[in-house]
Amino acid sequence: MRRELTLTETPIDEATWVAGRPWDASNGAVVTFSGVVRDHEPDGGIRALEYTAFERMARHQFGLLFDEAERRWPIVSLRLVHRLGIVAAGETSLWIEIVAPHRGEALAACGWIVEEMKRVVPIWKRALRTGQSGPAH
Amino acid sequence: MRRELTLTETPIDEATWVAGRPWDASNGAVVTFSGVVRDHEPDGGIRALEYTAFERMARHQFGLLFDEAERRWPIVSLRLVHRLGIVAAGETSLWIEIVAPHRGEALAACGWIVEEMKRVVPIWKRALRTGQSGPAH
Amino acid sequence: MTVKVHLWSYFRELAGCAEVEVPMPPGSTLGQLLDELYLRHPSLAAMRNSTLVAVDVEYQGPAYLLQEQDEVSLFPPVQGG
Amino acid sequence: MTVKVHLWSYFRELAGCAEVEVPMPPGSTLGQLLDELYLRHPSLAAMRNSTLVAVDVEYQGPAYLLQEQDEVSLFPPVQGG
Repeated sequence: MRRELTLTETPIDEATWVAGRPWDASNGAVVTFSGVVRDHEPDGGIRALEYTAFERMARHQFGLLFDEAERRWPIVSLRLVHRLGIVAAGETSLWIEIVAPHRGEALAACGWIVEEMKRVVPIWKRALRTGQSGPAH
Repeated sequence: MRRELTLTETPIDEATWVAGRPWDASNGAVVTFSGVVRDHEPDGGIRALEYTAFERMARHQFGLLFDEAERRWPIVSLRLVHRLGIVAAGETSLWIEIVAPHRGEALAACGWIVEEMKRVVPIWKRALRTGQSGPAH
Repeated sequence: MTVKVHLWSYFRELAGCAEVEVPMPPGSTLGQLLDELYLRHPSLAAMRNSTLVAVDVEYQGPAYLLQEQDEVSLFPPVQGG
Repeated sequence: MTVKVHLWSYFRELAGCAEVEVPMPPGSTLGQLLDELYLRHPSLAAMRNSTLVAVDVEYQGPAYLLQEQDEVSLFPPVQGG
């Protein structure tokens, strides 16, 4: 399985990532997931989220997840990009692309990666609320 | 729900479609699926697939599926592009993008649309095999 | 009445034509039309169990009562994507 | 031995620091380290049930036997994505 993990403070330009897809014509399905910062949560307006990470452990835990995903599904390529630092509402904080022979595998692996990531990868966010200059939990 | 259906003989440039996403910052999840023509099937090499459609009925049946998807999930935007005519191995024959508040909804809707499409939308394909100049089933 | 039947995909090659006109008595059902069609085109009868049938752009079952001007479509299982 | 404990996310604000050094007898477990740490930082003890604990970059449970040079990390539930 080809794998690529990017943790970055730079905005994620999805079209550029898509255009750079490592292609292999033997494979039939590509699923992408983009998590975008919402401009509101149940408890109020959001102007941005600030993401912090224990980066060395985050990379290691992503690596373990990728290993397990590879054991579970015949994935050909897995690329994951996570923003760190301040991400404005409307911007993409997470982008995942999975290439696999068939769509069922790619969809299942994509959902599983996001779910597990939210359980074990040490990244945290705090909301920067509208009408507020400082951060809040 | 915003909806857009495109049946086209022109190659699908995914990066262009992604760049043209109708954005609404209140929404948190975008899932895309690309079906790519494989260069082989269990019974041999493939150089292209030729897609034909009963186009008027295909548009109507896609419309019914979109209606039903909208009833089942809080989808904000659904864009679907299907190639017709000859699609070379390695090219995208189907591209779907679903924007929804949360990833579970977007992933579920995406899988459902492809599955139902393969059951009711009158589009057919025939393989153009490697080392063969004419079409074959 | 005369019912126009459109064939799609490789059903055109099986039948040797893309469109067939079948005269039917008023009040006939879609099932009766298919019986008549299969008598005329036995090559299509062989595919009967995997054939999808639509009137205009909607799927219909054999009990559907045919109307004047209805256009019927017959095709093999769909395979988009 | 002295065990270095790193705090992450808002645990730094709760404790008022990013890193704590805790002297422990050789042969201590991770659970014993946490007991000692919570005595010194009661604000962290309040979060005990939702605290994740790692040694270096691996999650570990309270029975883990601490080694010289181990660096421990404590943090609240993760929230990436």
